[in-house]
This record gives sequence, C-alpha cells and structure tokens, in this order.
Amino acid sequence: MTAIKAESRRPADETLGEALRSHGISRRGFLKFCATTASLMALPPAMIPVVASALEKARRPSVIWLSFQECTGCTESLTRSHATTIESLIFDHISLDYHHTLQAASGTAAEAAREAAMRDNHGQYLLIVDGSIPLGNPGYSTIAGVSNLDMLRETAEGAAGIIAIGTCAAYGGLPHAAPNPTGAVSVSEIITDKPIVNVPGCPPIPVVITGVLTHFLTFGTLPELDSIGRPMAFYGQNIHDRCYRRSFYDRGLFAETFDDEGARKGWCLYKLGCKGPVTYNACATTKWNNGTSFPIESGHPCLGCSEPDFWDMGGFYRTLSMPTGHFSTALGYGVAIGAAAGLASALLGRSERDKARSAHEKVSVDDLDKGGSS
Amino acid sequence: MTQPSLEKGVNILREQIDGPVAAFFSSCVHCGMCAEACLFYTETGDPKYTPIHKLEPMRRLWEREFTFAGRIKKWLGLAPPISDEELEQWQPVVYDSCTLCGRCSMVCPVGNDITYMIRRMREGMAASGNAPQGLIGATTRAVKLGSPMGVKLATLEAQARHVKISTGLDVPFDEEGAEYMVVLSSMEVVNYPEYLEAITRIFHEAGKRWTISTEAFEATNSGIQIGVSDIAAELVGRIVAAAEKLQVKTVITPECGHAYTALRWEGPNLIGRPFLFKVRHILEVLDDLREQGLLQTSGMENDRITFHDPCQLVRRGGVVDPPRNLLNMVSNNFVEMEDHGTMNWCCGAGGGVSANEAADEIRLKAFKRKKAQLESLEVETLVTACANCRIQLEEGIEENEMEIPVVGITEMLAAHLVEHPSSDEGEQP
Amino acid sequence: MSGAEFLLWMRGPGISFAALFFIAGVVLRLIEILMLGRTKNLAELRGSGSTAGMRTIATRFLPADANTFRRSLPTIVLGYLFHIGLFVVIFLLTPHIKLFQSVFHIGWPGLPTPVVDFFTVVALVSMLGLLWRRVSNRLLRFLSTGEDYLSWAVTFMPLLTGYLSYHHLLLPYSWMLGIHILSVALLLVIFPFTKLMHSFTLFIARYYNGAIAGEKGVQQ
Amino acid sequence: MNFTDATRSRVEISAEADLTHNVRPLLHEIRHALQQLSQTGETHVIDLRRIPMAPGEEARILELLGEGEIKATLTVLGRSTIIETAYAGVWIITHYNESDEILGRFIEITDAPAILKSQKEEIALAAAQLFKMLSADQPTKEETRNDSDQS
Repeated sequence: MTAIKAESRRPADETLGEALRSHGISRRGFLKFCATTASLMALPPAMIPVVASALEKARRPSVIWLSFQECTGCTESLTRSHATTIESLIFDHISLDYHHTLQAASGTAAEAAREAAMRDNHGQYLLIVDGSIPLGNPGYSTIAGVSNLDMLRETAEGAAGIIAIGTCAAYGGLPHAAPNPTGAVSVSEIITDKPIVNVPGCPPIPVVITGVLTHFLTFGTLPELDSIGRPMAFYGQNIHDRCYRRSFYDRGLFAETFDDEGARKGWCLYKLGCKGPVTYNACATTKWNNGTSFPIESGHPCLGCSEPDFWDMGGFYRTLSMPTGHFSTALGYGVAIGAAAGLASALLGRSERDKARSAHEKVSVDDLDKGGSS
Repeated sequence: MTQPSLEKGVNILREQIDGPVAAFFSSCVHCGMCAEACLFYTETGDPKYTPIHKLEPMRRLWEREFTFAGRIKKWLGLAPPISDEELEQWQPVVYDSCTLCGRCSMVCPVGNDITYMIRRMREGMAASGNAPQGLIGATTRAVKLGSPMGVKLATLEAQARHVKISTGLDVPFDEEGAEYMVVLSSMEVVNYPEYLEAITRIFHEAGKRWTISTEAFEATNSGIQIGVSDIAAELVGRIVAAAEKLQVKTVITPECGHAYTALRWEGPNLIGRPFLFKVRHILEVLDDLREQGLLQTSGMENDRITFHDPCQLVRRGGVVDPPRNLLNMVSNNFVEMEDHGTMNWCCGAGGGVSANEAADEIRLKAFKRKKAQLESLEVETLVTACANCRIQLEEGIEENEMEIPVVGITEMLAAHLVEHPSSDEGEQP
Repeated sequence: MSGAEFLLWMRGPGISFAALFFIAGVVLRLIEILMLGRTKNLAELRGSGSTAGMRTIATRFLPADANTFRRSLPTIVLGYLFHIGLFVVIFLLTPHIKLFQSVFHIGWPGLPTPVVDFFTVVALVSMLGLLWRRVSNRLLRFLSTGEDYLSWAVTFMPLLTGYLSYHHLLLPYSWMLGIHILSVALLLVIFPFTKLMHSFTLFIARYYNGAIAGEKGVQQ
Repeated sequence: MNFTDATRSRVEISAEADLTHNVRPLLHEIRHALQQLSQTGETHVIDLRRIPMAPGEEARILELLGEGEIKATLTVLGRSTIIETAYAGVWIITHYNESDEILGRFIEITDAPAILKSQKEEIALAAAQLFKMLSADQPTKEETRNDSDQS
C-alpha cells in the first residue's frame, strides 16, 4: 500500500465517526455503513471491523478535481452512482473544493477557490484528474487561460496523491488514440514524483470511483496497485476469468454473429471481438446500473475500456487472436519476395551445376588413385 | 592421364545436386532412426555410422552453394569449403561401412532416400581420389581386363566345357537373334559354376534360345560401386553393344544384386538412352517360365530353409515375389526371416564392401546381424540369389563356426528340374 | 511500453513482419528445391513413380514395420505425441482458427479449450522428453547440432508461452499473450532456414523417395 | 429482489443458466461454514457482490435457501432486511438505500447477526437515559425509539 497519510484535518475537524453520530446515525446504522463500505472497497467481509475502526477515526480531506480533455462521462458516471445514502455520507465528509463542472462558482472566484485550497492544504489535499493532457499545443485545452499542462503541474505540486479517473487521465484514452492529433498523454506521463492511482474505464464503474475515494478517506492511504497503477482490489481480476460465459469458451461454444443461435443462448463472445481476456476490471462482479448487468451480460463483447490503447486494439469486433494491420498484404508481399528470391537463388544454383556439368572431365580408371599412377 | 583432385571431386559432387538431394537434406531432423536401420550402427553402436552423417560433406556443399542462407553463411565466412582431408576422413563411412543396402531409406520418417545420396556422394569421393584402394583395383581390372576379378573368356569357355561334359548340352556363344542373352558375374564363373549348368538345363527344358556374348559376358559393374558414372557407363555400354549386335530380346542378369541395379535401373540413364532390349533378372525369367508352365519341378526339399533377400534385387530392385514363388515350388519347409523382403538386413558385403580390404573387419562384424537372424530361425539351409551375398554368407558362417550350407535359387531349382527323355542324361547332380 | 502497447505491436507490425519473412522464406526454399529438378528416368519403368510417390507421402506417417517401431520406440512415441499435440494446439484452438480464418477466409470447428490445454501439456512434456533424449542418448547427442537445439527452443517457446498465457501465469495476460506472439514470430522467422522446414519439405522428400522406389516396382 | 426478478424476465434462463457453477460451490461454502459454526462457534460472512453471478443465479441461491422463522427489518439509512433462511444459522442480510435500491447483500453464517443485536454502547446509553428519565420523574416517549424497529 502506498503510504501517504491524508492528514488534511483542520484543527477543528471532527472524525467521520463523530460526524455520523452527530447526524443521529445509530450504531446499527454505522455497522450497515461499514459493511457496505467494505463491500464497496472490494474488501473481504472479514475486514469489516478494520474498516469500522478506521472509519471511526477518518478525517475530512480537501479534494481538488481537475478536468482536461474529457467528455464529463466520468463525472456523470460518479454522480449517477446509485448508492446515494452511503456515498453522500462520504462525499459530505470530503471537502470538494474545486470541480469546474459541479461547482457553483465560476471564473475568477472558482480559480481563487482552487488556489485557496492548494494554499491551505498544501501537501495534504487529494487531486483528482479526469481527461488527458494535450502536449501538441497548449492552446488545445485551457481553463481560465491556463493550459492543462501548467494547471496539472501547478496543482500536483502540493498534492498528497493523485487519482486519475477514467482511461483518458490514466492512459490517454480516446484523445490518445491514433493518430493522437493533440499529442494527448496521461497524468502519469507528466507527473512522476507523486503517488498516482489510475482508475481507468470509459467511464469507470461508479462504485469503483467511490471505492477508491473511500479507501483514501478510510485508511488515509492509496490502495495496492497493479503494474499499470490500478487498484488491485478492483482491477485484479480478469474479465474473461470471472465471466459467467467462461464455461462456453472452454466448451468451444461461440456466438458467431450478434443474432445467431449462439448469441441467443448466451454463448461466449470471443469471436465477436471480446477483449475480456486482456481486460482487468470489476465489471463481471460489480456490474453496472445498480448491479443489473454488464456489457457481456447484455450480449456485447467487452471493449477492454479499462486497458491502455483500447481504441487501437485492432477493432472492437475483431477477434483478439486475429492479427491487426495488413497481415494478408504482408503475406502477399512475402509470396512475391519469396518467389523472386527463390527463383534467383534456384537459377544461381542451377547455373553452378550447369557450369560444373559442362566442365566435367571424364573420369577414367587411371584418374582414381591419388598416390599412384603417374 | 590426369590426377584426381579435390577440385574435380567437388565439381562432380556439384553435378550431383538435384531436387531429391535438396529435399532430403532440407528434411532431416536428426532423429537417428536411420542409424537404427543400419547394421553398421546396430552391430558397432558407433554413432559415426549413422547413414545421414555419412553425407555431411555433401550436405555442406549443398548448403553452401545451393541455398540462400548457405550462400550468406559462405559470404560471411561461416561455411568453409570442403577439404581433401575431410573427404579422406569420410572414406571409411562412405565406402567401408555402407553397402548401399537402402534400409535407412525405408525407415526415414521424413522420407529421405539416403542411399540415393550416398551413391552420388561416392562420385565426388572417387573423382577426388578418395575411393578405397581395393575398389580402385577392382574397377581397373573390370575396365582393363573385362572383369573385376580378372576372369577371362578362356575361364568361361572352360566352364562351358564342363557343362557339356556333365549335361551333354552346349553353352551357346554369340548366337544372333537368341531370345535371351545371359551375362554372368565373375564369382559365378569362378566360384559357383553350378549356375551356368543350371540355366543351361533349364533353358533347354523350356525350349528357349539363349546365348552368351564372348565380347560382354561380365555383368558386374564396379563403376556403380566405386561411384564413377563414366566408368559405369563404359561397362554398361559393352553389354548394350553386344546385346544390340546379337539382336537379343532380353538380357538376363545373373544372381548378383548390383549387376541388376547397374543394368536394369542405372543402365539406360548411364548411357543416356533407353535400351532396345529388355533387362530381366534370372529370377524374374524363371518365375515367368514357371507361370507359363515351362519350368517343371518334381520333389520337395524337406530341410528347413530360408531366403536371404539380396538388397539390390529386392529392396532396391523390386524383385520381391519371384524368389518366394520359386522356392515354394521346391520346398515345403520355407520360412521367412523376421525382417525379410524389402525390410531385410543386408549381408554386410554389398555396394563394393566385399572388394574393399579395408572393410574386411567391419564387414564380418556386420554379419552378426545375419547370424542372429539365422540362429533365431534354426534353419538347415540358406538360399540366396546373389553371388556376392553368398560369399559373404559362407565366409561369415564359417567364421562363426556355424553349419548352414548356402545355395543359389537357380541351382536349387535345377536340382528338381523335370527333364524330358530327349535329353540322354536324366541323372541329377 | 505497456502490455497493451506491446501486444498491439506484436499483433500488428510484429506478426505481419514475421509472417512476411516466413512466407517469403518458405516459398524461396521450395522454389530452390523444386527448381533443381530430377532427371527423367530412362529405364523401363515397372510402375508409376507419381502414384508411388503420393503413396509414400501417406505411408511414411507410420513406421515402416513393427520392428522399426520397436527399435526406435522412444523417438517414435515421443515424436508422435509431440506432433499430435502441436497439430491440435495449432489447428484446433479456436483463437488460432480465427487467425487462420482471417487469412484464408475459411474456418473449422475448434476443440473445447481444456482438451487443447491437455494436448499442450502432452506436447510440452513430450518435447522435454525429446530434448532429454537428445542430450542423454549417445547417438542423438552425436548427431545434434546447435540448429537442433535452436529449433527445439523456438518450437517449445510458443507452446510454453501459450500455456502460460492461457492460465494467466507469471505475467499479466497482455504481456504474456504479446510474448506468445513474439515467440511465434521468432519461430516464423527462423523456420525457413532451419530443419523446421521439414514440415513442408518432407512431402517433397517422401514423394521423391516413393517415386524413385515405385519406378522400380518397390512399394513402400 | 427487484433487480434479479427483472433480470429473469429479460434473459432467457435455459437449463444452462447456472453455468458459472457458482450455485453449487457457494452452497458448499455455506455447508462448511455451518459445520464450523456448530463445532467451534466460528462465524462466516459471504459478500455476494464479490461473486460474478450469471443471470438468475443469485435468485436461484436465495430460492434454494428459502425463508425460515425470523424476518427482521432495520430502518436506518434506508431499509435493511435480516432473514434467517430455512437453514438455521444461515442468514441473508440485504441493505437498501433510501431509494430502496440494493446496496449490498451478505450471507452470514452465525447464531445471530451482530446487526440484529442491541449494541453495547447503546445499551449503556439506554440505561443512562432511562435512569435520567426516572430521576426526573417525567416520562417521555422518545427513549424507546431504538428498540422498536423489529417487525
């Protein structure tokens, strides 16, 4: 676990436990809160008591949310998140000091709020970023006349940690897709000296966003990450491995088109381009829309949206094992090159042999003995 | 007169590379199964006798000069040329321990005809002066004296007189328009004259006109064994000239394996044109006579007998059924060896090995395979159809203190021949 | 470079380049061999060479006889297991079939994945057995060259990495799958210029051998 | 169970519906936990959100476990239901939010779920409050609120 302490308490701040009690939440209510929160963070139920004692002591952090080259889908995903009671308790408890889509203030006042938060909580605030950062030309995306790059650098400087929400912030996402006209890059390509948690997805599952925030709030640390900066708790498992259609894959039963018998019977979508085997996300377990379903359950192959470069994975509907690019053309060239080179080589060989045959000196019995016959 | 040279050898080796050779070298995966099929490996356990390994210098030449990657290797200095020392070093495995028996070619899982390549490899070996002395001597005698053993016409004429004395029948020489022209191996003339008497009687009974050419009675072809096509062609040419001069329909090769290969299969390719006559092995002719009812026998051998398949006749020649048909005519106790027919084990002396003193030791070692085969069968008589095999078998049997007589099929048949009264002597030898 | 980028590069330019190299090499080699030709046999033939050649292509899939089988038992048994395993894995795993389909536009049904998985293990274990024989058996050690070990390694790696990626072992799937494709690319590049080429040339070799024998009336 | 019911009508449930085979292993896990509970008294909790369910599977599990004698509703931060299944010691606890959407569902293997019991801190508080009421000798109605939730 990345050990950064979110000691963002202002002296007068109360802990989360105190806050809940002052809201008139009973002890049973607190237990319910802890159980659902642990579940939200994808922690095993055995961790509920640990969560309870941590939540009891959790302090109110300051949060700054920056949005760059993005579509607001991530924010939409979060604000449409279903578990309003619990989330609101948590979000009530954080101090969202800057979020230019959600905040009422605008213009100079908004920027002033950001600067104030940065100044007051220097070294302690949490920075959330959605959207990628254009490096091609600073003018491609600016906020209050400040380029995304400058704003990120400036705001990251005093942050305790950064959460990159959505595939754009985490890996460049759609703006980064070939040919990447804006020179879009991820947060981690610019900021290298701060702990960064990537919460990719297009958008990320809402409870995954809140789960990560809750983790930070609860334990004051960033969760354990995988090799590309994603929390193991949510991105530790492979979609394909956890897919309820996996047994069809193993039995070799595939939907070949979107309206064939296999599709109707809910067979594996591998051949339709499912990126489940290379995708790590919580979709198969957490699901979407209040746990109703997830794309594969709805009959659509996984796009792999939580993976870097998923836009460029050779096509959403192209089977994972199929080569991308100009494979068949390459084979065509191969045949042509091989035929030409083969012909040249063969003719060379034949001419050597022909030369040898025309230079053939008849061998007689007198020509056999090395040592003797002079 | 020129000297053999590496340059000449390599040049001739280059001439030998063709599609099959390239396909065979490309396909070898070094699985070692050819070794398990080669009696020189099985009887010595020495991996250097692995058939495909015997071709290493030729493989290197092919790779260097006939493959794209090999040319690059050569250009980078990674594929050194063949040296005379290397060829000299390879002489024992290419000549002494290969009888061209072709058993390896039968088992190779990728289908390599290794024997086909060794035959070709010997062309380069001989032209570079790396053929064994014994074979050079035999070849020289074949070309200069007309027989590798130095047998002259006078000897044959003497044998013909013996036949006349014992059977009252004439051995016809130089008869134009005869149906058959018989050629003989020197060994038959010197060591096994029974053969000449047997065919004289059989053809007489069958009422066939046959003849022997005084200009070309020698069937063996050392050129094939040493691997000099120029010489082989010259030797074949003598028979072709005689047969065409006498206008015979068929030339009959004797109980000799490689003579059959030389005349029947290599012959037309050596002289560069199809023959105007047919070439048949004596067993094929006898089997035809049997079918036509022109070969009648009486009585049966009761001895437990088996047949040793001469490699060049059976595996490399395609004469598989005739010996069996003929043996079953005169034997009611004919048993097959465990590996027989096209999978038979060589006697150990073919392909020029018997003419090569350097191979004497290993030749007798290789016989152990045949010895084991014979012992497991417990036969009383061993029949074969190749004088060269027969000498090796007799020598091996004697060396190993076994007591099994070796006979040729033709003489065995003649012993049971039903002879009609027109002939005065009804007595059998 | 992330696993996804690596995988994407391998699926794209990486494998395409390897395939180009492979197909060019194979065509080159086949032309080189076939253009050398075989001189017409002038002897009076006893049978059709081409019929016998085609026949031998088929018959050489089996050992010549029971004794040949017995004499080379480990080589033959391990060889069969390895080749059957390899065949099943290459041609009957659905993702692989989709790959062929993308090139040749024809597909065929695949086997259930656990079955293919089993054959992968069969192929891997028999390959280890073959390697063990190659180093421990006096004859095979004598015959073996660096090329034999190289060919072994480049054949073994795709099987191993395929197995590892299917079971999500060692590395994240994208990386492992990328490495799997890389190992295949390596195999493809090396293939035409090593004994691996036997997978194509053995048909030519068997044909020639069968034809040479068949013209003489020897059936194999 | 509103969403699982909806799922059932949307996706055709064939004979292959429990393909992920979560039903059987889960029931086994419950059986083991019950054994453990009866032998050592050790309790166990299963978070159903952490298991990838095929359509209809969760409903199937609930259906198989059935309903027992106790069914309690807790009203705090939205509704929560605490149901003992037909198998004694196996409880299903479902937390809803104020919009009656499911927040989480747990299977607890225990003699009584902790959330059902009166809480220690609040028992002490209740005693103090009751004492305060009696000493003031002025009865009020508010204090019993926390204990009146069971139905």
